Amino acid sequence: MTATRTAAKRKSDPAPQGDAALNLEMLRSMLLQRRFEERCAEAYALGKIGGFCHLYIGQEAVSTGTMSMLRPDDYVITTYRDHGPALARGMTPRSVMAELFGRQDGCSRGKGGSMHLFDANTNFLGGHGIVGGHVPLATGVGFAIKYRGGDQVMVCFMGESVVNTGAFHEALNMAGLWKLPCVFIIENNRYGMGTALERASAIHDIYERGAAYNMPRNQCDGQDVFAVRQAVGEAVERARKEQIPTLLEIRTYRFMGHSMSDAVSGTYRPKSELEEQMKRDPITLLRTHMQEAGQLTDEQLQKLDEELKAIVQDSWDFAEASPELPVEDFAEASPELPVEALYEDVYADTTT
Amino acid sequence: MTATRTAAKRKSDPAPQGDAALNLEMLRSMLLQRRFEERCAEAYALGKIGGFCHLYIGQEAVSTGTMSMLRPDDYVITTYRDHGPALARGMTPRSVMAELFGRQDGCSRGKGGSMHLFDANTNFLGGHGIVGGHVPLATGVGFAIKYRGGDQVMVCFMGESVVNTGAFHEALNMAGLWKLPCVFIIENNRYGMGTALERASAIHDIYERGAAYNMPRNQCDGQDVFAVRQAVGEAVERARKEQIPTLLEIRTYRFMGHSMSDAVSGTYRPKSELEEQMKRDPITLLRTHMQEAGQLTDEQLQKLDEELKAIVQDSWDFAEASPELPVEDFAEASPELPVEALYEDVYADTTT
Amino acid sequence: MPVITYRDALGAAIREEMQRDDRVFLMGEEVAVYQGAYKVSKGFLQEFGEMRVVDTPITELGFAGVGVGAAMVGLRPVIEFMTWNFALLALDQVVNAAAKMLYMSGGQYKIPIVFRGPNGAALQLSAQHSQAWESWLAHIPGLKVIAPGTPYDAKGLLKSAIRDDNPVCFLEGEMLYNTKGEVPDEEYLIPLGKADLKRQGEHCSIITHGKMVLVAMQAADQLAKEGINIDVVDLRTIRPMDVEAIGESVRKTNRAVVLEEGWEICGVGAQVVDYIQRDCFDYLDAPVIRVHQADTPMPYAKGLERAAKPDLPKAIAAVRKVMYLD
Amino acid sequence: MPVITYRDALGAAIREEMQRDDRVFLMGEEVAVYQGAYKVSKGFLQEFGEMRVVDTPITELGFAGVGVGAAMVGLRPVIEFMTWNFALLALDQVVNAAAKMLYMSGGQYKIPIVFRGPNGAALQLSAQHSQAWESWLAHIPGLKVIAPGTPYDAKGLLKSAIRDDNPVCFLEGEMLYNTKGEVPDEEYLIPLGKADLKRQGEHCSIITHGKMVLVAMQAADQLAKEGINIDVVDLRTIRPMDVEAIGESVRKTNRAVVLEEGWEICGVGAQVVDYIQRDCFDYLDAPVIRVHQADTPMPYAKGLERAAKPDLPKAIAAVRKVMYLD
Ligand SMILES: Cc1ncc(C[n+]2csc(CCOP(=O)(O)OP(=O)(O)O)c2C)c(N)n1
Ligand SMILES: Cc1ncc(C[n+]2csc(CCOP(=O)(O)OP(=O)(O)O)c2C)c(N)n1
Ligand SMILES: [Mg+2]
Ligand SMILES: [Mg+2]
Repeated sequence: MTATRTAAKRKSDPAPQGDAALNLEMLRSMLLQRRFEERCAEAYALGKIGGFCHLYIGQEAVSTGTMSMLRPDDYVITTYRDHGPALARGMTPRSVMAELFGRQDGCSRGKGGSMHLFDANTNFLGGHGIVGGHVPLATGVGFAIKYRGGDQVMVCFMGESVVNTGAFHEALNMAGLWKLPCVFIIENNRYGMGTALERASAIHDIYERGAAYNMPRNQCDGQDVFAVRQAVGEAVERARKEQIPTLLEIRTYRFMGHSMSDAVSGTYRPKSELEEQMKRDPITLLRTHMQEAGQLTDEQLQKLDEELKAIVQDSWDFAEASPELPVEDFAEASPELPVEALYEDVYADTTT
Repeated sequence: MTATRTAAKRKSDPAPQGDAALNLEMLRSMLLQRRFEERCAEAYALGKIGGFCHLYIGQEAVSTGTMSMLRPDDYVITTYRDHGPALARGMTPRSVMAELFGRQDGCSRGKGGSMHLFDANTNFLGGHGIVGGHVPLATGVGFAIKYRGGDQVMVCFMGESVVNTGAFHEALNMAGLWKLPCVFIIENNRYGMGTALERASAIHDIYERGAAYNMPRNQCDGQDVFAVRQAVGEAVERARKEQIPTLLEIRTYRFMGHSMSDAVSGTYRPKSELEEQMKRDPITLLRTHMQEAGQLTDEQLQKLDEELKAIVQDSWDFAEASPELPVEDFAEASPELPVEALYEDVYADTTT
Repeated sequence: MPVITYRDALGAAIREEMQRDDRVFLMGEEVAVYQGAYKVSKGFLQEFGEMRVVDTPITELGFAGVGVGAAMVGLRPVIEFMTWNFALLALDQVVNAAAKMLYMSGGQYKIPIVFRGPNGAALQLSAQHSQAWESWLAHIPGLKVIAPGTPYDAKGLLKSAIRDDNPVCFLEGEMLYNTKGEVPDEEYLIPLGKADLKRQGEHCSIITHGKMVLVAMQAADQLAKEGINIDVVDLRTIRPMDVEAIGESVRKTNRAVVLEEGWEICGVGAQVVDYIQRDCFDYLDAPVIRVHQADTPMPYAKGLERAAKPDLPKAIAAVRKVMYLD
Repeated sequence: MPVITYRDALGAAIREEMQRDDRVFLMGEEVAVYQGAYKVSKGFLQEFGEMRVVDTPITELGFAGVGVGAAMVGLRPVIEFMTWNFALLALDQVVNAAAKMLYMSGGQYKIPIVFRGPNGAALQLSAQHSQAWESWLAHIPGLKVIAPGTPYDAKGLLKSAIRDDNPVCFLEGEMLYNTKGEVPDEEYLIPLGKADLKRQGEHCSIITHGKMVLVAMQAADQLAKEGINIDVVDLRTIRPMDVEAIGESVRKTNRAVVLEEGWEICGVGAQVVDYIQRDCFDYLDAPVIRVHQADTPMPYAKGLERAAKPDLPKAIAAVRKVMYLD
């Protein structure tokens, strides 16, 4: 990042890049996600995490930059690729890791797993597994905010594939029509599983889809956390003050395979592309900026990293110690035997 | 229509407005639809037609103008508001009226009814009842044409409400992405049942949605059959020669209620608006043009009208004489009694 | 007691709940300006304003999801599907979002929402507009499914559904909207999950719900003239089903006919049969007979449609058969 | 006979039919460049080119409809759903377009299409990714529904499905793809609608399909050691169901367990029970018992998931119970 760009930005930035404390906080957030995901990969290999597991490595500036512009009472919703956003939003590594391990102290009691992290404390409305399916939910939350006359903002993350789904279209039309305080953030990491954006969408500057819904739209560099803050800040402001939704395309890249069962590169993207992209690691970019600006010493960095690794280790230990929800041993049991925990949370007791 | 406009058009028109024979053919087509629909209203009131019945009165220039630009081997698909397009495409009034009466000689053997007219002879791929549901079908037909290397064109009519549906979005993205020979025609009659376009779509120049799919797009006056021919002609040419789809918004108006069970005006549109619009009756516009151009005498018009009324009467008589598909009298029957005709057409015999 | 239509009973239920709780709102196609496609919400826009009576674009998937999202953060939406036929487009939101949210979130996000609208066939609306979805919906854990047959039940159940903290699918009937029945002025609630023995008889049980309740009652009337007395068990709630009420009736009559509007294969009737054979195996004097729509898409022509639909003659014939009278 | 995987059996079926008939093409998410999400179409893009092996955007509703449209004008699409979970979004096209077109058009437009993909749960994929849809699909007249449990059946049935002139829903299993079995090199077809008696025994029938066929066979093995001999009826086709095969087996054994992957309420098992009580009323020595997924969304945690799923111990326990051995 050149000095000129930095200077130019500082002027209009909601938070200038010179704010060392903020930068440190963001670095901490991003590095936490990175270290956490690395251990997830390990835990997955060891069979401690099961099912589908989609890592966030490479995209940390998007979650951190976005969350840094939000209030605690704002709402966040995202897809199955949710570990990063969950941590950036302030969910504890313990509750997330325990969820991935399928334990009782997991944020979703071990019932949701990697794709379905939820946390009512931080208004984290979940990871969702059906591509496009959560976008109408976000619109509904925006509707509820407006219904109540609140000034919260709803932030909805999605992969770039989502823009082709009917659910996206129906939801964005309503958000635009009704002027709801939503910020729709496309995390454009170029691929939906093995399909390049260009092979799935008739247009390639996908933020332009916003025009179909009379929605302000923008595009920014998702590896540069300051650019993310800038673009998200504007959108959040517009949503909060004017109740106008925004469609924001943030260009990023995933450094891992689509999920743990997908190769990092291969049939659909060449290794060279991956390597090229990894030169713009969002954490390296921020760190370098801070070091150049004299905001961070090597020592500090090392200390931070060790601290975060310890936090992640603690979350692992915590998760491992957390009990599974009790189930009977079925080898002996009759087919109808009720298993209490299994049947909890299917229906709410109606107490209204 | 002023002389200047006419002259200006003639130059680029695929078929100049001076072609008296063509104009007469179009007038015949449009007036046939009008007279047919008037009798449908009567038959509905008499209980000879049941279910939902959506009349096409006011929109005849769209169907006739469009069909006049197509080849017999092209394909047409539309919504439940399908009597007009079916007749304009060349389906016989007899087969359509018999279908509306639910008889054996109906185009769909009485099984489809008003909303589901089909005719393999004219490649009329049906009236469809789920708003938006037929747009992916049209895209699929476009795909099949390209798959086979043919040069046919797929024309898909839809109401303006359709542009908000997920099905539309998914289908148009694929048509744009894969460059399929489709012409998507929005019959924008301003209302979807009782909902004005402006209360349902975030943008009001809905042909602009085409931009989201990298699709050529246009808008034209749907009460002026020449304008329809012009716009459709360009789109058909583009589809046939270059396999590029088009999104075309044709602005029209329905002179009747949404269906036979809806008042002509009332809660959602004022009588004054209706009256204003009826001044631009597409049939009157064409007739006046022809009369002014000396292409039609009052006498000829009267003769034509009588002839068409007789044709419609004949279709009514034919329909009434056509038997119903045989069913047993169930009052006496046991619940499992098979009723042959009822069970036909559920499955095709597999003879491949 | 005042006699009102099923339509007005539904309207009164929603209105009362909206008056009582400002988190309740109504959303759907044509519910506001047009006053409801079937006029259930007549006058609502005027009374409650456009924030609480919301017209939507034709986007069933989208607005069902909007409802679920609003419910996640504490509102209590009533989502009207113009008919359940179109709800087919929305089922991903009903099944994957509404029904599973509480579970996936480990109990954190409850979804107090009602999805409602007419279900099943009306008259000559042909294949795409004549489908009864109760068996599909009942298949899904996390949903409750209601199908009232009378104005009284419609009002009491709809009020309970709106107060319920779970997603409730509420199936009405276009052909029922104009039917009339006694509905008290005073407020009352009918608990979800309880069947109603609408008529007592010892010779045979008819187990049914929704629109077919009327047919069952007519069949009982007609058969009574021949001295055949029918127990009419109106399930009212399809999920959770009142298995005890079914068992009690069948253990008394030893014979059962299951009457439903929808298709046969994996229909509600199949599940009822399963419950009966499980709970009343030693009590049954004859196999249970089912009456349902013919195994075809719904045809348009009047005669064909009649042949396809379950109706009074078919219900009576089934009772006769299960009683070995034919 | 060569032993191949279920995955390869499916791939071979599609490849052979594409070689045989150039109207057949494969469309879906990740079928081409990525070589198939589960690698069923490995090598297809290279062999058949991008017009016949078509990657789609993530638009299940849209590309299902594209398939139906192409079928209307004479092509024979094979539409792959990455899993049937996502097909929920496409059901309007499957039900309202594919299944009804022939009927609505009075016999004019047949829809020769196959919708296929893995159905039901794999391992720890939790609520939104672990659903078995056969009972929903079987409810719909106009569809055929297939669920093979072995490589041999998978190949023979898929080839028949592709040649069938009707819409066929073909349900595979992620957990089955790596299973192996004998599949001859020579071409063969298995007719749709015919069950297969996979094992003979006189004490009890297990009626099942799809993934649960393996469980039934294991149960039969294990029970045989105790001298309990099981008739395993593999339905293979859910719609139309081979009612005779069920009846024949149950009339012989007088006891039945219905084993399926999906949920209980209005499940396939309910329909099987209905057929049994109708056709074998006087032959049954005990109520039919059903084994199925617990009535909850699928939980993520390993132990909970195991508790929720039907499996070998539950199948064995059900047989013991229906035989009054416990
Ligand atoms: C409706 C639906 N179809 C298919 C899938 C399978 N699937 C899961 S993730 C994915 C790719 C999504 O890509 P994108 O939206 O770009 O997000 P990313 O994974 O890149 O974050 C697909 C096809 C699904 N979950 N839901
Ligand atoms: C998915 C779906 N939702 C709702 C309906 C009910 N419905 C039938 S027509 C219609 C209005 C459609 O308006 P438009 O597309 O403008 O066509 P027009 O009737 O004006 O020709 C509605 C809401 C339906 N048929 N399908
Ligand atoms: Mg992506
Ligand atoms: Mg319209």
